[in-house]
Amino acid sequence: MIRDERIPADELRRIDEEIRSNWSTGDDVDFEDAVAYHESLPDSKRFADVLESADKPLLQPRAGVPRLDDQIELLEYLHREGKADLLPTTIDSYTRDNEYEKAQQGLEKARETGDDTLNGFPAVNHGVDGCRELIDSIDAPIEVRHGTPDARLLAAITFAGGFQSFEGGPISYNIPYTKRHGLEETIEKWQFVDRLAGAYTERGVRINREPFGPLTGTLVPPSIAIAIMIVEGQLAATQGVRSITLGYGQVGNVVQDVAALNALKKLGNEYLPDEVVVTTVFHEWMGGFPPDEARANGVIGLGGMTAAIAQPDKVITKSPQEFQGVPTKEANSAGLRTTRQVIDMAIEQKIDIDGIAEEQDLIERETRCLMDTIFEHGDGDVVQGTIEAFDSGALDVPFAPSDSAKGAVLPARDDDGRVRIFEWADLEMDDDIKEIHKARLSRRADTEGRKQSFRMVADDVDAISDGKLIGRPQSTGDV
Amino acid sequence: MIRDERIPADELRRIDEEIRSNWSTGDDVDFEDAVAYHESLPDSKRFADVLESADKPLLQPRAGVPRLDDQIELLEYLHREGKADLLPTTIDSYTRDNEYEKAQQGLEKARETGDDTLNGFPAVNHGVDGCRELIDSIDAPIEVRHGTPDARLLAAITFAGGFQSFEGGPISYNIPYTKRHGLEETIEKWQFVDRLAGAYTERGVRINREPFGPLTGTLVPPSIAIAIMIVEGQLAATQGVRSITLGYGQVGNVVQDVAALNALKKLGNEYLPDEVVVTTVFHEWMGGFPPDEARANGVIGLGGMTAAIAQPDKVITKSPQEFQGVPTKEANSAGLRTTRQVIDMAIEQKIDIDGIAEEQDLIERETRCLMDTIFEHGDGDVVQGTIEAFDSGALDVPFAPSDSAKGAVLPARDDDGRVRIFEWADLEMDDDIKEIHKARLSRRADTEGRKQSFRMVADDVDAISDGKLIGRPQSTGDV
Amino acid sequence: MSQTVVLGVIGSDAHVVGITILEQAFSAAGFDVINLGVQTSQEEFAEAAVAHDAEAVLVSSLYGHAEQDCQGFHEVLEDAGVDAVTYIGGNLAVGQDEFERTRRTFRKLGFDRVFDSETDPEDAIAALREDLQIRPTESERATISS
Amino acid sequence: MSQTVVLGVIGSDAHVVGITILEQAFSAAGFDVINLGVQTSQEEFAEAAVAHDAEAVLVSSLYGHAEQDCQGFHEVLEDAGVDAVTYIGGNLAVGQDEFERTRRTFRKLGFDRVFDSETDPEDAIAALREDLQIRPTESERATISS
Ligand code: B12
Ligand code: B12
Repeated sequence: MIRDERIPADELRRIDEEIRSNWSTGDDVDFEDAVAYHESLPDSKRFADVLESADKPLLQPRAGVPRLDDQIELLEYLHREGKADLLPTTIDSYTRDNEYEKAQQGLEKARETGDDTLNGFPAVNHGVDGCRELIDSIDAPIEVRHGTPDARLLAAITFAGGFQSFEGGPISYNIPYTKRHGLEETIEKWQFVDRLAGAYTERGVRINREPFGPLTGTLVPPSIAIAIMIVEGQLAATQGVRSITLGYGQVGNVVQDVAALNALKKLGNEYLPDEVVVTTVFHEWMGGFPPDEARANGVIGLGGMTAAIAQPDKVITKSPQEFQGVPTKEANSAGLRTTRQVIDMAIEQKIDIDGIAEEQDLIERETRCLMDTIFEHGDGDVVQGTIEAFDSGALDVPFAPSDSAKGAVLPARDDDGRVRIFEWADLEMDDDIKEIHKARLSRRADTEGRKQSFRMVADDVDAISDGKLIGRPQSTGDV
Repeated sequence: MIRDERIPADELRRIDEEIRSNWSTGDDVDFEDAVAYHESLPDSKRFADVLESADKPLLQPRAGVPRLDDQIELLEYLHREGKADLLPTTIDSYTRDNEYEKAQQGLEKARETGDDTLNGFPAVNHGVDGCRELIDSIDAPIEVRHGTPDARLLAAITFAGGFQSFEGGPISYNIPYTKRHGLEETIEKWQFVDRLAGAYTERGVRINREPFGPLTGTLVPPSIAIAIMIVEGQLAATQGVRSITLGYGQVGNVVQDVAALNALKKLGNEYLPDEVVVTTVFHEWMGGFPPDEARANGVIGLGGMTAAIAQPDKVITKSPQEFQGVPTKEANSAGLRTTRQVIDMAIEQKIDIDGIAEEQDLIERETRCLMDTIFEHGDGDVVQGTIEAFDSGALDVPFAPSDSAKGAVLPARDDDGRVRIFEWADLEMDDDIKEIHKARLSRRADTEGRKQSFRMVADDVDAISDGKLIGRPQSTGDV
Repeated sequence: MSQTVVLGVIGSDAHVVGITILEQAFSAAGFDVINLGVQTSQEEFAEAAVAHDAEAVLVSSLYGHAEQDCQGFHEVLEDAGVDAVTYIGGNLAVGQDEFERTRRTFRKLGFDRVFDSETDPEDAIAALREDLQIRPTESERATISS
Repeated sequence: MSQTVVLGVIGSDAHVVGITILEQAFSAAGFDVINLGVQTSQEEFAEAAVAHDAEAVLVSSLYGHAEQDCQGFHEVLEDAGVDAVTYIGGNLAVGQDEFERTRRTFRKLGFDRVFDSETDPEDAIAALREDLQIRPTESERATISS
């Protein structure tokens, strides 16, 4: 039975060898050589150090294209023109499915025709040397961003290739990203990823790990996201990771977002072992964007403003083309610069909003309920607890496509635009907290003169792309 | 000696005839016919009613091109694509100088070559019929926006032409806009404009008047702007105006901006007679913009956010091309939609920021000092008081190009980014208030480890276009 | 008579929110919706269409791999004996593509209608109602094809 | 030896902030600055240049009418006997114009250098230092032109 225990060294080696045989480039991985390569990198490329020592929120976009030279050009552009502080390399979907053969075809097609049919950078296919060429070319830290349930080979190759930060986790890259992977399976696979990061860490190469906070990106109640962040942080810490960046996706209500980021930081530090350096990342609105670049800039502006107030360590920016498709490099840079301008104009201002402490308190209480139920479900073991809690529905994520989560919990905004839980299903929560949510939602229902229903949820899903925060019924609007 | 007294009816008629002879189109003005025309307009074109009955901030861009058909097309576009609630017609600079002959040449050149060398719509040259064609074509209220010291003929023609809102005032369209016009002269001329608006008002056609709040647009301390707004409101009220929109230009510090808008509304209602309906307009940042559309969108985003919190009745939007030149209609619409998105996402949220009441209190006290000195300078007459107070420097505007103001007062931001007064010159102010400013500015100087100097002012002037709010010395920034 | 539509997200795409909304909208409009969820293979679409005698197969794709994922889809349907209206919708191309080009691509692949991600569910419902009405009945079709 | 520059905003343009900054920067750089302020006519520039024997005339324009305002400016200067370096800077065209086109327009009107509104005052100062050094002295010029 899988538990929250560190993978023994010999087991680490065994799995390592096994997974490296999954694709030809796996052969090129050599741990000692990799450590030496990391040691040769200048300070400006050491992800954890750069992030942890920053004195204002660092900005990072998303970006990945199939060909190496294009990826270099893209990252150079985002660094130079977008003034990105941290850079990403987003991996294509075939690699995420471990379909390296299909990724290879896509890559070759891209090389021959110049047509990009892959939606990201197939790092496994590029191999250790390809990755290092990328790392060598860019004078900034670069993170691997993906969405891969079984990211073991990807981790082995990209760590050896010089990447010092790796997004994802067994829950956050399972529940929102895939239908059929069991949680037990992804936890096992991510224990390896974390253990490998831990092995580098032991050798002084601190690989930063970043659980994916936004989950399904769609009206995720803060406490659910925070609980999952803490669990993934704990799992990573057990395997020896010492630099962990906990994530959170903007819901759009400033008070709730600031409260959530505060709670994330506080609870992260509280639940994770002292030897872990905890940082936070704020994702600009991860749900549906307006089909209009000008309006999208408004959404980005609100994100920047929230970041200026909450001051997370890092912000993942969106581009004004988010709705449409993968953004051009110009649009991606524009999203960075718009965010930078808002943050830099607002960050020196003292902006203390009423009610943040109260909301933070609520979020913390909710998160503790969820953490308690996880520990109880696992008799003190967080791995078993997570599996059992998802199984029973005591832990759940709204809009989860995965068979491993009930996906039965439904969120809706209250009259102030804060995300509350409308349908609890089996989610574990103290009754008095449920009452608070209920009261808030019924106030909204009163305002709108309609019953709480899935229609309200659907309206909220569309609201931001329709230009509002709260999905009010069309009929009441008289403008 | 000119005083704050209503122009008698016969005098109104005399001046009206006189100024209408200044250009051929003046002949076509007929007051009775104009009143009938206004009465024929649908509710959707009644500026004061639309503005005063709105339940959220209405958006208005700036826009003016020389040719009538182009102006119609432009306004239709801004209404349709930008979703502007209120429309503008910005007048060209020759008209502002009463150089109707030059404006005529520019208009003819535009008609012949299609090349727009005029920077606005020469409404006097278009005459009553041209204006009415514009009013007839657009299904929204339209305001005349200009910057004309002597706007008498412009008012006569545009009022008769169906416009129901007219920006400007004797101080706000003198001090920031022109070097050589005496204040006594512009007050006299604007008394006519207001009296004419009052004459329409008496007949049930409420012409909305909007003093230009941002003044020089560059770090204007709120109390100076508010005092001038109140004075212009009083002058307009005396002449019979009953719908007055007091303006304020964003300084970029959210607390100060919200406090200032609150103070503007409160003091406006307090100082102006009860029969006047007072509304407020917030101008998005009126100083130098970043030379980059993406960053400009950040500035606009902060403006929208401030508007969502302060909830003025109207917002004048900027476009991402503000730095460069007169914006394309697409960019102008984009500025509107970005602002709309931010406002609509944030306006239903309860965002109460600490310290607003305190800052508002300071602004109110400062404004009262200035109002008191104006009344004292004029022995109770606001016209004489204004002239004398500007003359003595007791009332002053930073960066004023006019010979009628000392332009000796200098602003600088404090450590929180709020605009304070660095050089008081002869500005009248209670000593304890001066002490507050001094303390705030010296805290900033300490932070920066430099002396207060004009260099600080210059750095602040450039700060927003350089991507920050506060003009910190380059050397301290280590990023 | 209530008509059956099969709905799912094709390939390894996991964007579920869109089909959740579509499921609700088509159900509310009176259709029987068989929601296969995300990451549905071509074969699963075909099997479900056969099993439920579906009038329409609604394919969703958001992540940018729709073109590859749909290669040969209509042959698979045909081989399984599925003769249903086929729609595809969502975000169908990688990057900032012009939609008309995209539409042509997917029409060529065999889809009866192609929708972009700005599509209001009501529009798709209206289109389907129209398409299902103008389609010949089973027996008519037998006559024509014989 | 401190050199004199005449500075002003031409036409009916009232944008004063830019020249306020420029005045300060040129003074700090050691020039004697005669700031004529906003809304300065061609004749006022010429008179001031003569009166102060200026080495350079710096014209600013922000509001978009620069081209009309500068027609014949160099003839006016010449008629007054002014022989100074002439610069123009600011926002020189109405609308979203391409700067190179603008530069050509104003070079043709006779300006020695044309600056856009992104110009850092330091750049203008550096340019002026360069231009004033390479300029022949009064007597040399007399020799050349005779
Ligand atoms: C939320 C989201 C996510 C969430 C999804 C959670 C989940 N499991 O559902 C997360 C964060 C996990 C995610 C992951 C990824 N995403 Co995503 N995501 C989005 C986002 C922001 C919103 C999608 C959404 O929920 N919209 C709301 C719903 C209601 O609208 P909708 O999905 O468009 O569906 C409506 C219409 O399209 C239409 N419709 C849809 N299908 C059909 C079918 C028919 C027949 C009809 C008639 C109509 C129709 O009707 C629906 C209801 O109104 C979009 C961008 C956007 N639109 O703003 C990107 C976006 C779709 N994602 C994108 C990408 C690239 C990815 C990733 C590959 C990237 C990554 N770095 O991880 C992964 C893919 C993972 C995978 N295996 O699928 C790209 C796709 C690019 C492209 N097509 O060119 C987008 C456009 C973002 C971008 N600009 O880059 N994403
Ligand atoms: C503040 C401002 C105003 C204030 C001016 C107050 C005052 N009296 O100074 C107010 C609100 C009154 C105003 C009015 C108008 N304005 Co105005 N204004 C601006 C704004 C926002 C900032 C200008 C500024 O102060 N910048 C800060 C200073 C430090 O920078 P600067 O002026 O650019 O100067 C620097 C450089 O350009 C350069 N430079 C300037 N001159 C020279 C000369 C030389 C030789 C050199 C080397 C360098 C140089 O160095 C300077 C110092 O760094 C600009 C847009 C922008 N830039 O963001 C519009 C802008 C200049 N205004 C514009 C317009 C159209 C007007 C009006 C006609 C519009 C109206 N509806 O009222 C009126 C004109 C009134 C008049 N008679 O002049 C347009 C000009 C359009 C064009 N050229 O195509 C602009 C670009 C806005 C826009 N996008 O539409 N404005």
